[in-house]
Amino acid sequence: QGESTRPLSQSEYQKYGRQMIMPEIGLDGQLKLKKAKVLIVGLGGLGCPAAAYLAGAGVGALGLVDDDTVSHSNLHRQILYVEGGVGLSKVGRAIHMLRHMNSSVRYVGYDYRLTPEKAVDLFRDYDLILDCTDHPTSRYFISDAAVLTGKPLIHASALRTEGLLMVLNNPPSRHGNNDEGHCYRCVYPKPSPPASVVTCGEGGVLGPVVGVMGTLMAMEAIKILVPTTQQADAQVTSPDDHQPWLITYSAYSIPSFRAHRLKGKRKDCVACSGAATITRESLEFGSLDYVAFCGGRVTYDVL
Amino acid sequence: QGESTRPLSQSEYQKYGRQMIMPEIGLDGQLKLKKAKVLIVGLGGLGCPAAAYLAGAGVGALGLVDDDTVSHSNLHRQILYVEGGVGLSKVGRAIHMLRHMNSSVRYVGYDYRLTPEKAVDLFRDYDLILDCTDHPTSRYFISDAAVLTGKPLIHASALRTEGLLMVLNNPPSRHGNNDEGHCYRCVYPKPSPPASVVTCGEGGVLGPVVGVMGTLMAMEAIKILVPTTQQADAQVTSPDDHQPWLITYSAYSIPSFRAHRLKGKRKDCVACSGAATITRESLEFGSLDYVAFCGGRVTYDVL
Amino acid sequence: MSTEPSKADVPIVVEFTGGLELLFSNQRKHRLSLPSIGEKGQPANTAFLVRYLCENVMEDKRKEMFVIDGTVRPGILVLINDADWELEGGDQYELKKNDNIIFVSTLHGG
Amino acid sequence: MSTEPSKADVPIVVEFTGGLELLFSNQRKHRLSLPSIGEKGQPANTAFLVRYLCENVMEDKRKEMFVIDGTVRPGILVLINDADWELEGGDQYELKKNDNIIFVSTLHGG
Ligand SMILES: [Zn+2]
Ligand SMILES: [Zn+2]
Repeated sequence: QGESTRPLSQSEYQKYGRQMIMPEIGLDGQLKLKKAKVLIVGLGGLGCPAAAYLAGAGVGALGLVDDDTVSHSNLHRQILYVEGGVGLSKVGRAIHMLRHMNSSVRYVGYDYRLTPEKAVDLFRDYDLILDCTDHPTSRYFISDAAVLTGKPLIHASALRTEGLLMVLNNPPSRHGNNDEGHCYRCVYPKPSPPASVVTCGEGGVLGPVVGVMGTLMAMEAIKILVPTTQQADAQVTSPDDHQPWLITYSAYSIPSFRAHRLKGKRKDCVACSGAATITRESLEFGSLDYVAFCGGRVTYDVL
Repeated sequence: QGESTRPLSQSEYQKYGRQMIMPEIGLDGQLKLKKAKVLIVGLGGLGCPAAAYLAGAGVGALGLVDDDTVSHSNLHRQILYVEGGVGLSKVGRAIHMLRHMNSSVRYVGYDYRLTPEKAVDLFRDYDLILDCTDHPTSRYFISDAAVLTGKPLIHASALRTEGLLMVLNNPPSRHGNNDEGHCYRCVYPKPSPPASVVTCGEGGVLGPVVGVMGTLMAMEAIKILVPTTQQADAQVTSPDDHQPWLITYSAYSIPSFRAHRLKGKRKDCVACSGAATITRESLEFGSLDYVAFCGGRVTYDVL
Repeated sequence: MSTEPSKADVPIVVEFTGGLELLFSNQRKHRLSLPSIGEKGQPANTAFLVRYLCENVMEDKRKEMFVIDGTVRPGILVLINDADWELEGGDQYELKKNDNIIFVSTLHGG
Repeated sequence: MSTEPSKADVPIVVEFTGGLELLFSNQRKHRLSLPSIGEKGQPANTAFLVRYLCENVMEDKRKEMFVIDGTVRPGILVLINDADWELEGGDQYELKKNDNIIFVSTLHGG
């Protein structure tokens, strides 16, 4: 009974008070956050602020996937790392910092490169996936694994002065109805030609640009983990508002942010429609060759 | 001569490489950043990410003003602080963290509450001011002091699920011409009635909401410190684009970000027009009573 | 309130942000059909809209949180189709079909 | 290129983001007067616009960075007045005066 009357510790009440007094969160929402398990794939310029704000918000568990080590050129935008961490594992350094920021969260590190073979089993343990990676190959198989495991996916990317953000597979489903979330393949059925793919390492990126996108990912995560139907109903007054959106940011343009209406689910999507052909087996046993699909660039780097 | 051929150290080239390869920055822009002195007033939910990304970008000097200490209820959104810092000075803890993130920046702490008397002398030492405070009183005198010292001012605020951002006094001037930057008083000639003023402590705020606004402040700062005329010219193709803007963010609305055109400079502005009556003396010798002007709420807190 | 459009009504969208929505049934976006002629026979301008909102839409009793001295209180920006209303004629701007009017209360948090 | 409007031209705004601007003189926003009749006498639709951009506006030689198999390459979203062109009829959408067409190349950085 002590448990049910004091669902949060006194220190949690102190830590989360400023968000719990909001009608959008409240005690009920805070308990939803505490129960939630969020997986962040990629601990670069997107993953660092996303992890910092989700840890601050008090999610129950934060999974962190990356096989990279911290380098000097990361520091201008990857705000969980310090100069003393250069050369060390990003997962290790991120958890070290996050634990100091909020010790109430359970952090689980995966110090390896995520592959299609590993993705399905890993995603099963989480409620929500954040794709903070840096290459078309990972973008596709993360989306496919999120669809196969029925997990909403927050997708963002950034390069130079620009960023993109989409919420995918929300609500998750593969029946092909119109009110179901679409997937990454619904937006991009075919990958970009390899010659057009530029990474942050090649093209550069401004720290606040990728920082804004990563921080917005944390906000979208909170919105998914704590649905505010009342709030949402009050604001959604036109059918357009149910349409899926793509948010773009362009730091040197006016207006800098734009919301674009997307088509949503494709009836013939190979991943998320009623006619889907992608299966767990095709991911795990390599019959889907993502590298070849994306044009044969073997390496990918997490920014 | 060694100096002129190697204007940056090897470690600086490593740290800033990902932004220096961008045409918007380049070596020339990086040197402008290195020469720049930026003052952040308020080390709360806005000031923390703004400071992190400006330190990462390699500004020469970062001044940090706050008289507060870290509390548990700050941690969910004030990402420079860790649990071990609770009870200690925000300025001290912020500099501790920032120095680990980028030791090449010179950090100057001002562990006091900024007052109208102190603002003019302090602002003189800096090139750009970020208003990250939390009360109408400070909003007004920071704007007045920025006008009096001729410094551009980046103004942002956040509460609950929403945020605002404006660039003020850019370019700085008091002649009342239309191409000069307007000030906070041009937007809000009269303060809000005290009963309508809600602080984050009272109304709450979501971490990513204030985080997004603080990160955008860093982006606007970089744009001011490294003007990219070529880039800007290519993008600005209508007279509307020269109009001053207010950016609003509303986390639960669609579209979440909006840009609104503002009127700009008021011909009769008491602070920044040709008819201005506010002087350095009126700030420093108390003939302008900001507390009374804003309705007599004496305290202000920095979020 | 009744929002049934009559032939002479002007359909507009009114939005409240920055906490002002709390005064209007905690609803941000309102689709209204504003009478095209004000109380005194004048065309439906923004001054009339502000009075109309106070009398017909606002449920909160604290009118002074929205209107002081007959116009929107200090600290509220009025945006007509994303432009400061002072660029558009202020409270004399005559509302047109499908206009979007946003009332933004400034925020002080940080 | 000449952008002098003739009586029959359709004035539109075309924007390029996500790096596509590098193919178009590093200029994001282009105000164009599109001939209202295409090469084959068809109305000026988005398919014609894409060809027109390739032939008259694009300076970069690498056409395949923008067009493959006669339409915009994979990885580029086309937005007509902020909506996915597939909601508006795809490349058969007939352009109207003051339409805003954005070509967004996806980004992969993170
Ligand atoms: Zn799909
Ligand atoms: Zn002024």
